[in-house]
Amino acid sequence: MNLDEIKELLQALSASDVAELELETDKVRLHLKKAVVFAPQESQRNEGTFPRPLVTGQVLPLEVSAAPSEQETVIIAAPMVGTFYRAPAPDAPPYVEVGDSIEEGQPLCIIEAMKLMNEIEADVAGIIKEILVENEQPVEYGQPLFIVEKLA
Amino acid sequence: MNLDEIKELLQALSASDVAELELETDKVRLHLKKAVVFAPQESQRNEGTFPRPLVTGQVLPLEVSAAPSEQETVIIAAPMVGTFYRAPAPDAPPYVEVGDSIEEGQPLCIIEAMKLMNEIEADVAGIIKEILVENEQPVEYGQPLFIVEKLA
Amino acid sequence: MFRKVLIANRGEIALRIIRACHELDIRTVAIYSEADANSLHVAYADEAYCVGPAPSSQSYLNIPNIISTALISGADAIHPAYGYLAERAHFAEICRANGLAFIGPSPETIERMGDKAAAKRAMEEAGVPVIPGSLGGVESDREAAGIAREIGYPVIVKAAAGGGGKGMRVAYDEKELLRVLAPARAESEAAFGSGVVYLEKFVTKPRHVEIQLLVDSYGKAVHLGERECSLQRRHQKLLEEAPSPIMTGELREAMGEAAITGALAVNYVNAGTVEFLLDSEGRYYFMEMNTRIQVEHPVTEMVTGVDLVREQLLIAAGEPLSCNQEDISMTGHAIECRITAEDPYRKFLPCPGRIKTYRPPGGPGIRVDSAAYEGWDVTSYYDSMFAKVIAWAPTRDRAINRMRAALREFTIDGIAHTIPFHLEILDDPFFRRGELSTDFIETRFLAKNAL
Amino acid sequence: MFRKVLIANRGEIALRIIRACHELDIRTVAIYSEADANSLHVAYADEAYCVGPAPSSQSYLNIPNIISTALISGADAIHPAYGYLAERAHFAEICRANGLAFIGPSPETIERMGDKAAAKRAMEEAGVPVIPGSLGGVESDREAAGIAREIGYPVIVKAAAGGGGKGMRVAYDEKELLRVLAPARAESEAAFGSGVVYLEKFVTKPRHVEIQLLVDSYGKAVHLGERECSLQRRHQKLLEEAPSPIMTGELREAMGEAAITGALAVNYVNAGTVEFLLDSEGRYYFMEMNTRIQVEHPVTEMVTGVDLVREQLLIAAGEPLSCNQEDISMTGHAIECRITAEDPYRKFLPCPGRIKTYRPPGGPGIRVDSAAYEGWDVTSYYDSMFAKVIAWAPTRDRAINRMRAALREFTIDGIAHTIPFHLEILDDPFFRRGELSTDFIETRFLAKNAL
Repeated sequence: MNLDEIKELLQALSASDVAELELETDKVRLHLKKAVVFAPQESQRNEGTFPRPLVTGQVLPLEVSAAPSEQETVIIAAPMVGTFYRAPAPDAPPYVEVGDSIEEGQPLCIIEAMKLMNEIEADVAGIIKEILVENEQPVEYGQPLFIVEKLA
Repeated sequence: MNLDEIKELLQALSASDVAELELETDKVRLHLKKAVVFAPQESQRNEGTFPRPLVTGQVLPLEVSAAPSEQETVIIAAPMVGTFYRAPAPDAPPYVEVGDSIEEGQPLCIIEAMKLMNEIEADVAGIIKEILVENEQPVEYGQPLFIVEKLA
Repeated sequence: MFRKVLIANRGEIALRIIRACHELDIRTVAIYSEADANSLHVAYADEAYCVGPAPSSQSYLNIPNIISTALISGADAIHPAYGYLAERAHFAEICRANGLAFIGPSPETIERMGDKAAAKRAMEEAGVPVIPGSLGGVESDREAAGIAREIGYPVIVKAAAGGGGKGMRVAYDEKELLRVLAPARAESEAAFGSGVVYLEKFVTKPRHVEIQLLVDSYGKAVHLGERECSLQRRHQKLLEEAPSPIMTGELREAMGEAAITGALAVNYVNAGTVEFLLDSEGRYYFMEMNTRIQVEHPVTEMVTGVDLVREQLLIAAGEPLSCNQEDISMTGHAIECRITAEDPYRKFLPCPGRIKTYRPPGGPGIRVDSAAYEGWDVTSYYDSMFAKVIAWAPTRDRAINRMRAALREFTIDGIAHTIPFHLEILDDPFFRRGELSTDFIETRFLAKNAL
Repeated sequence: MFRKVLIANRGEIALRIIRACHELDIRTVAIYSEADANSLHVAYADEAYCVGPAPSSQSYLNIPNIISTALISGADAIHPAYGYLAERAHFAEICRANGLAFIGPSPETIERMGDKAAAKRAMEEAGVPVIPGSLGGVESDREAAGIAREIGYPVIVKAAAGGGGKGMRVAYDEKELLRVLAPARAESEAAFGSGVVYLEKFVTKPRHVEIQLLVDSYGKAVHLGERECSLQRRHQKLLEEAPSPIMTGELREAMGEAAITGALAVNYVNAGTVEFLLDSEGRYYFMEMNTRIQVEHPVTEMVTGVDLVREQLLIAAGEPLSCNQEDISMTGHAIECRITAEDPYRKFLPCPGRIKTYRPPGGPGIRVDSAAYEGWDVTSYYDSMFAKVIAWAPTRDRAINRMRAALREFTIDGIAHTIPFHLEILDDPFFRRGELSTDFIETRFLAKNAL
């Protein structure tokens, strides 16, 4: 690796959205790290007065706890506004508990909306790591309900 | 890797968005890290709608052209609002011309304010490099009048 | 009075309703799409719930999620504002079925006034002037000529099956009418697969003048005078004012009376607007009725001092109107400019983006109804209007000057917007003289300026 | 009319005057100190010139530089606004000597009304009620008792040489008066080196009620009703309203007449304000006259619809008043809250700094007069007031609610400010009932809240 190659890499990194580059060969080890990447204004603003929105869709990769484990962790979020029920009936046992293995298509909970009971099904297979909502709690669209460790 | 190569890398890093560079070969280990330099928000704002103010006092170090020369260049600014005259009378020769040597206390121009003629004196010794204002032009407080190369 | 109201809308009008509620000590529930999480209506409401992803069809039009939010949050009423669900009879019905007060007229009234032909018939029966014309398609040239003689020239020939200018012909006398009928039929046939055409009186250089009404649940109605809304581009209002520069006290009384008569005939309740076409001779014709609050309601508020959204809430809560017709008067003149994220110099191309600098105007007589702030993103999902500036002054000339000063002050960087266009209108000599018509912007103003 | 006006001021009032000028198509010249280069008055004026460094004494009070700027820029008039040079007769005189119209009364009138004793004498001679008292120091106990009997109890004994409470004693009857005279003299002697004291009638729980006047150069005067300004902290007004909650039509007419009489007696011209103390029995006493536009002028504008700064410009340009007393009426109720960069929870400590978030309120009945914007620095050089919010509504209760909603909306991050304090006042039951007096904030409100 010569100087021009490093300079090229510097430029390429600058122009990219990548924050850090580590290169190791038998002859050379190169580590490049970018200055603060994200728009500082943005992050500041979001810390402020506004509630932080829960972003999009039903299944989200959970970035916070991604590091320690090899498994991918996903969130299952509410697809509608309504009241969350863990069980199909008041005296029935809950659909799932923490630690349960789940399959794709397996019912996980009910969301009652406009007097209709909507069974919410898993769209991944995995293990329930956390249940984020209490029984009978109202949920809004996109609200995280379950953290699931996806099967590899 | 010689000095020139490192200097080249330094420049390349400066020009890039990259903050940190670590290079290790069998012969050399190089670690470059950028300081947090400027607040980007700040500079953006000042480029905007508002007129850039001329900052403070009567004598200012002129930063823009400081690099090439060893001499310090200063600005002599208007200490009051008024009309700028280069000469003591309409038919008299100007107090100073570009290239003239000036001494501390030497009159450089007149600013007429409320029908009073105020002689403006140099408060540094040096050489007039530039006269920034036309004869009979109105000047505001703090407006640069002369660029003077200060005597060392 | 309601304890908690859900506002089924976004943007400046959601803020407007939140303000009216808070003044009445009513708690507010905002709904929002994922794209609107950083919007002011979310920040200013007492509670806010996400009801769906960015597309309106899945969020602001998502009736199940909106109703669920209302029920779960314990709201006792829903304010639909304008657009979205405001004129969907179906939604008003679902509110009723779920024990939620719908802040607007009954589903039956909404449905009736939403069907333009049925609305026209209802008004005609009530004695409100409508544009004269054939009741249905005209069969023969002879029939057409007969009807034209009855309603008077000029007349316009329109395709019964279509719209958008296709198949339309204007005739100023019988000779011309007989000449244009055949090509109109052919064009209609080609465009819509049906050659049936009908006749209507052609109103030349009409003004769009509308009457604001308030009707309580006990059948008491007042009108709050007119708004002049002739300045439109592609049927989108750009600038509205009250009063109309050509209004007389007599004409206002007549139009107000007509509007009230029509509204009572269809059992109208709550705030509503009857839109009229007004011709150069002072003849007015019912166009349609808007069964909701309107974008341009502030100009009426500025000249009458009446808070229309407050009145909506009071009426929906069953309160009788507190004012009589003789209590209402118009003082001074108000103008509204709608500021949209469109580039007037590029055919009003929508220009979503981040607002980098945002400094609204202030001072005497200036009202700003806006959902924007510095750092806010105008998204491409929703309507491009993000602010309304309203200027009041004792006279029209002074209101125009005040608006001009305010718009020059209004600093918006980061996106293109329509303020430069409004400034051109405000300086237009015809506008200054109040010589307006619905084709003003497109045929005269845009043509002249070649925007 | 003037072609170009120089505004010898900064902040919100400079913007206010720029707005009035632009509405009248008058060009504007701003002046600014080096600390204000990024201020809105610099951005909004047609021209702007730096007149000195940050300290006011060298910039906004720098008469030679200000006059030079006016002459060089070709201004034909100077508007001094309030504070700074507004009530300096000397400055008005220099304007006159330089052929510049001074937008305010004559130097002679400013000087006369600036000398508080001379002003009181002039008013008394004109028949305007002033606070009764001894004309000078009282020599003996007997003389004091005689004067007290004449003016009626309670009376206040004051040090002739000083102020600030030292040597002051209130007496509710003769026995008490004879007891307090000696200690008052001793305290005065100790504090000011003179034991001379004088007597004045003591007004208990007085209100500060002021009358707004407009007088043209031809001696025609109208009053625009009163403003209630009792809510003060250390003689700084915090919140003002119009009308006063205890005003009657009769009392307004009497006070308005008195104010006009006084103003005409000193040849007053332009907008001016006569401040009265009003006691609980409806007796009013002249305090002083402000020979300028006032901070709280917007509440009068909101209820009368009259643009006071515009009238100032017209009067200074020699126009006769266009309205008569009977044309002026007060509609609804207006409240102004002064927002300052002070921390109400730390003894109103000034808190200069950068405003990180700035989102002013909007909507019906809300007016914002502000010099602030997002990213602007509130400096420690100048007055801490950076915004005024004015709320209008048909009734006082609704105006209070509207103000409350607006202040809750108003988002200012980065500096401490007085909005939380205003919100507490707005919810105070005594304030709600309109039970106000000049000691309201300090003796009752601050004590209760232990701020």
